[in-house]
Amino acid sequence: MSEPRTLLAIDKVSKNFGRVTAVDGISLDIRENEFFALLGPSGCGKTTLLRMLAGFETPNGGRILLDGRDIAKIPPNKRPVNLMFQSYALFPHMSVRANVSYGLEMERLPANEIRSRVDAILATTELVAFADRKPEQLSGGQKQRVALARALVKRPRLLLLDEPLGALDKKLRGAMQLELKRLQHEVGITFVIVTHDQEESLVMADRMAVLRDGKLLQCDTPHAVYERPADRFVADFIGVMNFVPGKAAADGVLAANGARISGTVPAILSPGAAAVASVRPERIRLFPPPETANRVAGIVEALAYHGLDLQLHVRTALSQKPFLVRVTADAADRRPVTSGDAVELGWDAADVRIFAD
Amino acid sequence: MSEPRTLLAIDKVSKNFGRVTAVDGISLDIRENEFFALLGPSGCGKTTLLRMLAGFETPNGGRILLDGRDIAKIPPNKRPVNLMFQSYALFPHMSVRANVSYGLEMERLPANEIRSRVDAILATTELVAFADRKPEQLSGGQKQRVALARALVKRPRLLLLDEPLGALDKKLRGAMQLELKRLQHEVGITFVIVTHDQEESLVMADRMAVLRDGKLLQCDTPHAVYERPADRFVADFIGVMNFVPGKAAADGVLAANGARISGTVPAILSPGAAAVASVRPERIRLFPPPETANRVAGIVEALAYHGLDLQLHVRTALSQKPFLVRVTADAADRRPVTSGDAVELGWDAADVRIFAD
Amino acid sequence: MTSSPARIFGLRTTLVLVFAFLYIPIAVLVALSFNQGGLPTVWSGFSLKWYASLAGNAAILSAALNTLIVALVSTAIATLLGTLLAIGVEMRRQYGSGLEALIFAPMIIPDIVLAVALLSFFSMLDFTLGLHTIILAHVVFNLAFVCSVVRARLKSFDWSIVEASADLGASAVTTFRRVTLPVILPAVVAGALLAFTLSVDEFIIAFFTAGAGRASTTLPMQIYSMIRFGITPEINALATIVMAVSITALTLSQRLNRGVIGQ
Amino acid sequence: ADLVISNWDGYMAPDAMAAFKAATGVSGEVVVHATNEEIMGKLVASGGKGYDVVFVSSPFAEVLNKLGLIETIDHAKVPNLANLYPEAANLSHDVGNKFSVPYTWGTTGLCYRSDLVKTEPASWNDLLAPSDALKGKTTMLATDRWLLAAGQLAKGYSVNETDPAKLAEVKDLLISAKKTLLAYDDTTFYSKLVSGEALMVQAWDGWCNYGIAENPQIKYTIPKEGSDLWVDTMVVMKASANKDAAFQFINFMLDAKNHAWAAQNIDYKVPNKPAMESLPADFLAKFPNMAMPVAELVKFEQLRDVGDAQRDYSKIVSEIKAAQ
Amino acid sequence: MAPALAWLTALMMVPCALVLALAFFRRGIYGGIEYTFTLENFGLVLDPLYAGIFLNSARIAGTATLIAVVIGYAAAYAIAAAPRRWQPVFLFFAVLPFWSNYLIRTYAWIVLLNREGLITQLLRWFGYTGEPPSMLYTEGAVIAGLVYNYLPFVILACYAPLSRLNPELAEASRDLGASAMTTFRRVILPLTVPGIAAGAVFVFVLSIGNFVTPALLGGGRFQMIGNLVYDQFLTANDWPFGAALAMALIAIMLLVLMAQALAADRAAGRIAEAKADG
Ligand SMILES: Nc1ncnc2c1ncn2[C@@H]1O[C@H](COP(=O)(O)OP(=O)(O)OP(=O)(O)O)[C@@H](O)[C@H]1O
Ligand SMILES: Nc1ncnc2c1ncn2[C@@H]1O[C@H](COP(=O)(O)OP(=O)(O)OP(=O)(O)O)[C@@H](O)[C@H]1O
Ligand SMILES: NCCCCNCCCN
Ligand SMILES: [Mg+2]
Ligand SMILES: [Mg+2]
Repeated sequence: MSEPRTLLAIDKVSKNFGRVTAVDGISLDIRENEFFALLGPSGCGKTTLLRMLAGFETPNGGRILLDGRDIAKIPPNKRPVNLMFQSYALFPHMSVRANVSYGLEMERLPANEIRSRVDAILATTELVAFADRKPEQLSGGQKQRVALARALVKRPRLLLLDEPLGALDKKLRGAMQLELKRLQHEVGITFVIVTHDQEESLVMADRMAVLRDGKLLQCDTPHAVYERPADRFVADFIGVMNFVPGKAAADGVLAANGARISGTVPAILSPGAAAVASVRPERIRLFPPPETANRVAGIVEALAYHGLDLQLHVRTALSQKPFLVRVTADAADRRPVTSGDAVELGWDAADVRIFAD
Repeated sequence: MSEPRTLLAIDKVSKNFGRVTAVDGISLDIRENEFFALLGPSGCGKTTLLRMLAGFETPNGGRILLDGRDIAKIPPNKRPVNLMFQSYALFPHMSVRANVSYGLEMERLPANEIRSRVDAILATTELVAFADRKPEQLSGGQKQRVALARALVKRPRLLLLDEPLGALDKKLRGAMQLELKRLQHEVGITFVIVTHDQEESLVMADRMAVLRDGKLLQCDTPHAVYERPADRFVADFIGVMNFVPGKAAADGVLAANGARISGTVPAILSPGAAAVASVRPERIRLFPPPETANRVAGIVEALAYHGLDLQLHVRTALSQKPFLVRVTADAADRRPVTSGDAVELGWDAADVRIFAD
Repeated sequence: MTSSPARIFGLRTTLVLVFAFLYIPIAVLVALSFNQGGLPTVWSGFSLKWYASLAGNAAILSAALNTLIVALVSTAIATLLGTLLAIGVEMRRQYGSGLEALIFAPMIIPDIVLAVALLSFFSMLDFTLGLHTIILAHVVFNLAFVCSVVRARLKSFDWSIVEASADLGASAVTTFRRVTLPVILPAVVAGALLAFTLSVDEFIIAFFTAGAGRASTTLPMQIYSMIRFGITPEINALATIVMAVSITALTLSQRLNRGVIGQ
Repeated sequence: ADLVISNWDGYMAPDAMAAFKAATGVSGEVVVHATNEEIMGKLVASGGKGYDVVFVSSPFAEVLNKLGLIETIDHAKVPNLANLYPEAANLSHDVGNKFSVPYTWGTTGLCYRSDLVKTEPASWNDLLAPSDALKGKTTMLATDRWLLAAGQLAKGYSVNETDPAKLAEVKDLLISAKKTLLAYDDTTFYSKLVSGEALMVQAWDGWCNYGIAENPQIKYTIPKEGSDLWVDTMVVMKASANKDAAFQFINFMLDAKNHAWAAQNIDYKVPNKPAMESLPADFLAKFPNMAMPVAELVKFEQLRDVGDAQRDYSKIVSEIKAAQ
Repeated sequence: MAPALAWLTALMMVPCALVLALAFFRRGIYGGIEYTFTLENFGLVLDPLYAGIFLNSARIAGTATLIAVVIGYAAAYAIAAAPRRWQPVFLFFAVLPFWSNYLIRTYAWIVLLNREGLITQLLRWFGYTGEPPSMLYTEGAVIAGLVYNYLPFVILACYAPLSRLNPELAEASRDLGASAMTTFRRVILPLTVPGIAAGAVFVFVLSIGNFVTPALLGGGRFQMIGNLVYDQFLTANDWPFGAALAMALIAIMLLVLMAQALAADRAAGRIAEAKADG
């Protein structure tokens, strides 16, 4: 595989609305033909960032380079970039078909090519039956699909999707995800997608960025972000995590309430500083083997089957919140526990990360 | 537990927009103080149904009874029902606080009660910092929370939520789900919620209804719907399902491509009719014990770890699409398989349901 | 959307040119108020005498006051009724063409027909004429104009906020007052300005529906009656004062109440 | 109730009502109308309720009378009728002042800039077919009857002609005249003369005087084919509730001093012998047409209601206005 | 809604029906009404003369409408793009000149345009010596006067829908590759058609009924159809014919307006876009 080329370089970009700083000095590279997911809590600046890439907001600082060229001066309609708006922004006076073909008409493509491309995308998005309706006659999910179709049909070099599938049911969403991946590979579109569906981003994205309060916290592959979150916030935000509060002790050790938890320390912590150790529920074993680095005794408070897994709430002396533990049903079968049982939990040092609190 | 009382009886209600039938003779009871989820593919009539309950659409047929009384004549502002709109419908000229307090002002509550209730719900929905902003100054998820807060703060008897959490990230969504459950139990609100998030409905709802093309397909507890779907569509729509096409044979048996699959037949099938047998991925065992009722040989096409589980695609002679099989990692550990391996799959007759195709 | 400098320049130029077009004749009108001679179109030297004679012209001043009363009251009524009508019509939308015609008619019925019709009608009913009958008549056409402007706005109105208001327990009146009206206020204000402007300048209908007496003589009636024997720059002086007063009032209200209608 | 008088604005002495009140103890108010047509329409539509005395031109008085809207003049209550010239009591539209009392009268002729027009105009044709120097610098009255009158007089026809063939000739003449015309104007023609925009206009004599007052080079002449005799009158409404006071008012206006004072204020001739004879010399010198002998004046034909021919008249005017 | 309709019915429908019904009677010899049923008035209406006047005045009013709509829309657009706080101020200044009197405003135009007027003086001041341009008493002057007097109404009407146009729609259009011009033509313009239509109706109906401007700026050489009706009622005292003309006029205009309203409605759809208000 050749060295990935940078399509879009976001260089210390900031944006504020009056006193509100929506995007705060973000630097980020989007590579050619990748599927890039933007994640972060509501209001963290995702939409604002996409709007700057598309050309609808002027950054207060920083540069955006496309193919190495600063695009500050390029108006939105000249950028090889398309944005699907979070609020859809469908043209209310145009039919579904007219909405979708609009972008192709702007490229002055021949009528029959427009027709066939529009027909194809309407079929993909299951909108054929609604082609002649006006947006006001559509349901929420149908509108979202029109917005998606309108953006996809253009096949731009860079497609920015702001929560494209949020209003769709699981089946349709799955089909649309496949379609997006197909477009990525067959047509060679680069995607930047905002999604609140973590599974979606973990499954689909080649890389992802986590934002908070307008700042970039981490940018890496989904696997890396999940397994090696950069800080406490990311650890908490992506997936489910148990935290043990304490103080930073010697290198790689957290002094918790009467216990010492060893793990990896991604960022330097001065000894004595407030810190937390984190471990994923599925990394915790019930009745761990004796060689396990970290262990603690606890009482099962509640348990529930989630599909194949058994999920336990185990109260320990280490934290106020009970530990969340996910064990496979098979493991549970081997040594059944029920509510009120005393158990022992354990996890490896390799599965622990210690962050500033 | 006393016999649940019916709060709202929906009786053969239909609605069409011109030639489009959005809701088609739905009958449904919503019980006092339950958490009821409406599911169905995009455009199936969920929003339309809620809008009729709230009083914004007049049914073309059927009745809606609240506490046994027909509410056709009661205008929306007199119904003890609130709707959170899928499109939010925030008042653009009012601040967040004004939007949220509006409904309480309509009840002519004392100013200090309004203030404290609004403050509380703003805190819950993490909107305190935005109280003085106008909707246009909010992000998508912030708007959705304002809409939610505005509906929740009224504490009506019946609260209709049309995709209330779709634009929120997982953390916030979890917190909001807890809040909704708390309101259900502490304040005694009855909820009808539209959601595309299956996990959300499976976890939160006391009962759920699945709609399709304006018709009610099934209404039952989440567990029952998952385990005993009423028809092929529901089986496919909720969760993941493997289907084996064939013909209905003797009672409880499907004649598939060279195999006979036995299972439960929820609706009468005339022998020879096209039918499918369905089985969930997690009910399929690799290398099943010999007494297993249904079994088939196949080749592993792909496999992927999903958290604790291993997900396999296994091609068999029974269906065109490969079987999806989810086994626990532990099970897999015990007898590892890799792509290209020949395997045997098996499942119990109790886990199979046979539907008309 | 971000505004390019070119776009801003274009917008500003447009405003400057349009306002120049609107105000050049007004500059002439104001200049003529200081005209020595009495001819309406010939300049013959500077003088303040028309302001002095205006101050002593009770007829013109009382006509001006009557005009203001008619315009204000008819605008208020027409704005209210016209706005409600627009909302009613746009909410239903499946109105018949009869209703549509009824709403368009006041705009296209020739003034003289409406004037003669109303006067005949009032006399038939033995209705006493006066300022109130002018107001009744002005509301007829003003209502149609206001309704048109507000309807133009309502075509792009998001009705779901009206539903949301009802859903939150607001009565129709409260919804109108607290939700619909504030949101369409710019259009309502535009409609009211239009109605006021029409009413201030309306002659024929006012003339026919006015009572016989000074008490219901409006300024256009007064001014048109001067045609035959010379419209003097007193009227220009009056117009100048009206504009000066309006601008002062606007400036003050802007100071007091920064941009109420602009939210 | 107070007496209500409707008049054109400025068509009386400004102090007339105050003087009337002082003289008689009756108070009244003057309301204004813009044109004969409008006040007519209003009186017809409302039956004239609310008005006591109305000032209208004679053909309109004639129609109001025929429609039964105005009261017979009670000569006993208007002794000053005696001040009228005998000719003014014998006007064709109302012989014997049965329903109308003449207030002003005069002619319609040519008003021109003597300093800029080479030869003094002598004929209506000088207006209708002007010399090259005057082309595009003439105006005609826009009011239908007076507009047609110019053509009728030029052709030597009656100003009340109803013969369709003759009217057609008049129409053609006027359509051809339209090409050389600056404008039809019955409101600002005199200021056009003052500014020099127009050099010769069809004008009512009194209104020409307004121009003369601004520029003495402006002169008035009656073409050789003649003029009409226009008369503005006072009538009493049948619906009036104050008829006695109304007659009293008319009587007051006809008082020689008052009528003379009116003439000096409005620059129009009044049909009041003692009043005219009392006008100061400088006033007469300034406005030569004021001195026109009555005998000459009354030779001219008055505009009369033409009955059903009115339809033809108004159609002709429409055709002229529509002609390119 | 009901009070407005009641108002219109009582004070417009009923009285106007009474007067318009006169079209079916005969003019009395002295201008009164002779109550014998006849259709002759409608026969007269069909005279090509009146059709010609109608067409000509419709052409003049139409031209004025077109110009006023172009200028007024541009002005409304610029006002709607100005900071929110300034918008009411601009609107106010757009109508303020029209709180003076129509007649004296028209005189002001005469002062500017007449052969010896300000514009000529200005030209001379710049050294122009030729014949002064003939600007007054032309169709152009009439149109200019109509545009001038009714421009504010277009501005007000167009401002109404422009004031809260959802900016994201224009953004979406730009995003899809449309130039500013195309965005305007295909998105902004269609969405503001209701305002344009309302403004156009205002200018057209007010122009076609206007008589001061054709009389003063047109030198009486042009006649609007409204004026013809006026003349029948007042000058000719021919109410039946006036009523017949009025009915014809009203019918034609209603047809045009309702067709236009329908078209505009179809063009704009119902723009229930949440963001337009949010
Ligand atoms: N005004 C309308 N005119 C015509 N059809 C309409 C109208 N409103 C809704 N529909 C149609 O009615 C059906 C039901 O719409 P509804 O909004 O109830 O769907 P929904 O279940 O809420 O879907 P979603 O999950 O996408 O929001 C859809 O097919 C929709 O296209
Ligand atoms: N016009 C504005 N004026 C003031 N603040 C604004 C404006 N637009 C956005 N913001 C603020 O900027 C921040 C970033 O907004 P943005 O829309 O980018 O968030 P987001 O990450 O897309 O959130 P969401 O997931 O909820 O859509 C938010 O706090 C928002 O309130
Ligand atoms: N058709 C009735 C319209 C009335 C408006 N007249 C206003 C005249 C303003 N000069
Ligand atoms: Mg967003
Ligand atoms: Mg919906």
